Amino acid sequence: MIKLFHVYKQYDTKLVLSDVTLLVEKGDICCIVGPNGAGKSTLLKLMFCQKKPDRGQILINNQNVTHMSQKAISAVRQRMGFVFEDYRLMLRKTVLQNVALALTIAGTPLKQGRQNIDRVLAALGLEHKKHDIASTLAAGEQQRVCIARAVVSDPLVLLADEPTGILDSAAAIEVFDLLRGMSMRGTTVVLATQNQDVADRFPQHRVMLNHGRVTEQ
Amino acid sequence: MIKLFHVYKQYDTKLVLSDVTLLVEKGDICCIVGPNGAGKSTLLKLMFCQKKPDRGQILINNQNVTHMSQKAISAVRQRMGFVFEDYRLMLRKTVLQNVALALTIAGTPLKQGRQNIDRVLAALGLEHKKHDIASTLAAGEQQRVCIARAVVSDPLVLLADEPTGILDSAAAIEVFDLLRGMSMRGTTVVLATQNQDVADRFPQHRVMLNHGRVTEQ
Amino acid sequence: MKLVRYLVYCLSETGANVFDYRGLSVVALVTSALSMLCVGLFFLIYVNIHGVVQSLEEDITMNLYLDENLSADKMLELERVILSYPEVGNVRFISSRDAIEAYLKRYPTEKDLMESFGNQALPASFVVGLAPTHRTVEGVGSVAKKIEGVSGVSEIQYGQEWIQTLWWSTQLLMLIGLVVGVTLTLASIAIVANTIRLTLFNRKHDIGILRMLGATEAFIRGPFLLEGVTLGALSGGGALILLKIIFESFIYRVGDGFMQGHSIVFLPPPTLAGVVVCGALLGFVGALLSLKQTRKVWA
Amino acid sequence: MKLVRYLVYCLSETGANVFDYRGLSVVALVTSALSMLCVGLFFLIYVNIHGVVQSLEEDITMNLYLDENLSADKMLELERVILSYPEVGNVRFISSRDAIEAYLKRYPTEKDLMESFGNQALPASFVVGLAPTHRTVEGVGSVAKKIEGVSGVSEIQYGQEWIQTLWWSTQLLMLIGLVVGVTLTLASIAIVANTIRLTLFNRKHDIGILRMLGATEAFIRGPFLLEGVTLGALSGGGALILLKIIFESFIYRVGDGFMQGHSIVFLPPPTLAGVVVCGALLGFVGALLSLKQTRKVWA
Ligand SMILES: Nc1ncnc2c1ncn2[C@@H]1O[C@H](COP(=O)(O)OP(=O)(O)OP(=O)(O)O)[C@@H](O)[C@H]1O
Ligand SMILES: Nc1ncnc2c1ncn2[C@@H]1O[C@H](COP(=O)(O)OP(=O)(O)OP(=O)(O)O)[C@@H](O)[C@H]1O
Ligand SMILES: [Mg+2]
Ligand SMILES: [Mg+2]
Repeated sequence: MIKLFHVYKQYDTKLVLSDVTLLVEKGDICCIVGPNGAGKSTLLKLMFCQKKPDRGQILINNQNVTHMSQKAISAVRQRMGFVFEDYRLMLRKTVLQNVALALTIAGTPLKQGRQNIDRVLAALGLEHKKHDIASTLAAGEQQRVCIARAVVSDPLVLLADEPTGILDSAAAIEVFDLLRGMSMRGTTVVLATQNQDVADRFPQHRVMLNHGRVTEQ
Repeated sequence: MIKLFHVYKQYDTKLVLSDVTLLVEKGDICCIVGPNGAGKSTLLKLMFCQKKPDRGQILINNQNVTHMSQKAISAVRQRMGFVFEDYRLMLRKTVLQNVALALTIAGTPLKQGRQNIDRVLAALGLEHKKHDIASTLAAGEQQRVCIARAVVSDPLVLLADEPTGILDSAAAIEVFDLLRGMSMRGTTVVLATQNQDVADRFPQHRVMLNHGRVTEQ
Repeated sequence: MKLVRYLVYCLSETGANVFDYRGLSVVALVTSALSMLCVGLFFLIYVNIHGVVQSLEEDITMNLYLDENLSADKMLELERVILSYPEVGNVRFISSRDAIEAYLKRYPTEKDLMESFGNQALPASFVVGLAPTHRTVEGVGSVAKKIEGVSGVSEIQYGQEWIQTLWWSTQLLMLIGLVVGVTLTLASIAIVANTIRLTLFNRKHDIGILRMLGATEAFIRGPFLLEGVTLGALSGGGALILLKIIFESFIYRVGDGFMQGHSIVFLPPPTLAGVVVCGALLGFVGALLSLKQTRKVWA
Repeated sequence: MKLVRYLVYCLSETGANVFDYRGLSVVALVTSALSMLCVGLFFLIYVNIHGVVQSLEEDITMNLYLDENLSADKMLELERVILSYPEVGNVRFISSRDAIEAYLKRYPTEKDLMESFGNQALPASFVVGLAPTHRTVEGVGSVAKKIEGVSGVSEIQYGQEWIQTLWWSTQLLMLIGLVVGVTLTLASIAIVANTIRLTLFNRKHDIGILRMLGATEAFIRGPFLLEGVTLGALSGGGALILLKIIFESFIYRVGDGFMQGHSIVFLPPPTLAGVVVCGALLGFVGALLSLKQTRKVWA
């Protein structure tokens, strides 16, 4: 469950987010829509404790993450999944190693972990790429591995920033199905996109962001 | 003008491109469409002399680039523009520095260079970001800077791999207009995308790629 | 269970780091092994010279030449006084006649000369052996100072000159050893730190991902610390092997002449283990130093 | 015009590299300046001792003691023979009587002894001065060998011992200097190379972009070479400043005793410039070494 209260974020003189208040219930899928530069990624980074808000409070699963030690942030992140534009794959490692790393860090038991990996890779059509080195994958395949890594540890919260921008329609549908399945199992999902078609697929909870302001909820 | 004759590319046992023959006339816009992993990026990398084909010949502006020295490749690249998934911006530099670098390397005279920069940044809606550090830009803005850098030196050939995947519709239209303008001025454009909507905008010359084979031309 | 998995992760990461930058790793290994070799060489020389010095120190005795015409009573009393010092182990009396006899045994041709001087040609003396705890260069000096004031003693001889030389030589050796040791130890640390920093810079992107996945600082640093420890320990081991080779083929033959019958020894086994452990420790410190910046740069 | 733009690019890139990794750059500067300082110190000592040796060499003369009872004719002929050697500059005759007078002037108490030996107490001799080109330790040795065989000469004296000592000392000094110099020069190169390699690793991504934009190898390498040259030259300059400080505050005072009135000099100006140029060259080589891998890794 994610709550934002009157959150502001500013760089130098530029106000990137202004007075954002948002509530995403557990198991909800929240779709943040807005053009380039609207502040979607910044918003997701605040939820991920990667940046600190200048004003306002952020609660993740009833924990106030606004002022947290690095160590506590690590613990929070272990229960979250992310698909961001930067922080992509470790290119020297195989798909399996990349995905398994999330489980190692989250401390998921090995047996359950193996099952999860197989299930997730199958759902994203990556079984046959399991032992390929990440750098040899096509861009869309890499993106799917990122998604696999984010969901494999059954996180409480999933943050996905433009997860389907470079995926073909078949792959995008697989991803959407995966996200819906996760939300059904209780994961809180926040999705950011500039694409109206994508947003239209998640009509339950849609947030329009423009110039750092929530214009419609 | 770009010509490919019976080009094959293989990694280990995996055939990524097989028997691709293609002709793109000067000033033409060729749109390569195919799902993830079809081999679009590989095809563009071959044209950019970043990879060598296993069989077949590639001609760029009547130069056979199949077996070229590193130095000759550099010279060819100075007359080409590229928008690739990797090789993005120098994140420590400003937008202006990133774009101007292409001109410095291509050896474009300073005066003409400055005009080009202003024109291109304006066309892509980036004037006000001119002196921002690249790492502080939103993802879509970074992508547009990549496009600006690719077109600023008025290249003979422009290779764009999924240039609008993360751009909002307004920005995408700006980019398409820019590409059309360039082709009108004689630049040969090759565009790769998985998105049918994008492909539909360039119906003149469309190449369907699937599992490394050209299925429709 | 979790720990085992983490250890496996550390090992595989370290392996990958060392393998990916094997050229760099080999250069680091060789250079820091060479610096450690220099330290080891110095240590070896020190250990051996120290052994000789110790055995020489055990032979240190002091000759107290007595005033001429000292009465037997006085001599006995003097002997008692000297024996009462805790630094003194034993005292042997050599009468004037004994001294002359010993002298003539050595230089038989000077019989006439000796006879012309009569019985008092050489003074009587005490040969003072030191207590085991005071058989050092400093010990003999302090005892000599105490006895100097005692009446009846005309002169004290204990080879001041060579003892002083010995003393200064060992001091100098220790000083040089210390300076060389500290310098090259720092060099080793710097070499390892630099190597780790290079792999670290190359893993910048990966470290960012780790942090986003919720890895703690300790988790992230583990493989790099392990790499430092491994490099350090291997350097230490390499240095020892080189040292042994040099010892067998070179020092062992050359040194025997200098050592006055005292046999040359290699470093004792605990020291060998100590060198490897120290190497590991140096590597650890080097890695820590280079890791100081991770938090700052990729927070 | 294009070149100017490229130079501006190189300068700004180098500035950015040095600034972004200023900690690293400072460490590299200090350590390689210190190594160069050691080399410079050695060079300074060498230059000064060489000066003393040269002035001592200029005083080298050779005494040829003649056979007793050599006739005046023979002596004249001998003088002519000796003067004909190209190595010989001048010859002065000292008769037996002159020699005795000189001796008595120095040791007046030995007059009786001298007189008991008569006029032939000391042999007549030639004092041979060497030609300017042969006033060296080697020169005097070779002349001595030539004259040895000439009949009428009974003995040659030219202070073999101290000349040999001098010779070996300078040779030893040169050898040590060479070893120290080569080692520390290599160390400086390694330090600079490592620093550049670090910035290089950090610019991996940027280098990839440059190559895609059609930049040639030379274009890409320029800033890194400039960085190497700058670091090297600054290290050289720093070493010189340190050297001057040490010279003024330390050597200049201490050394005077040893130098037998010969005044101590600092390195001559051309050498100073040479050190900076050499530093730049070392940096260049270091940069080249670290750049060797660019092509391989990021083709
Ligand atoms: N570190 C920063 N310093 C200064 N400005 C920043 C920084 N990060 C982001 N910005 C600015 O904040 C604005 C919003 O950025 P953000 O990345 O959140 O946009 P976005 O909605 O994700 O856009 P996109 O769809 O292109 O990814 C942009 O204009 C960007 O220039
Ligand atoms: N260096 C490589 N080694 C092995 N396989 C590779 C390598 N590069 C690409 N491939 C394989 O070639 C296939 C095509 O890759 P390519 O990047 O050309 O696809 P694409 O059409 O660009 O896909 P996308 O739309 O996802 O970018 C992929 O299956 C990929 O795994
Ligand atoms: Mg974004
Ligand atoms: Mg692609």
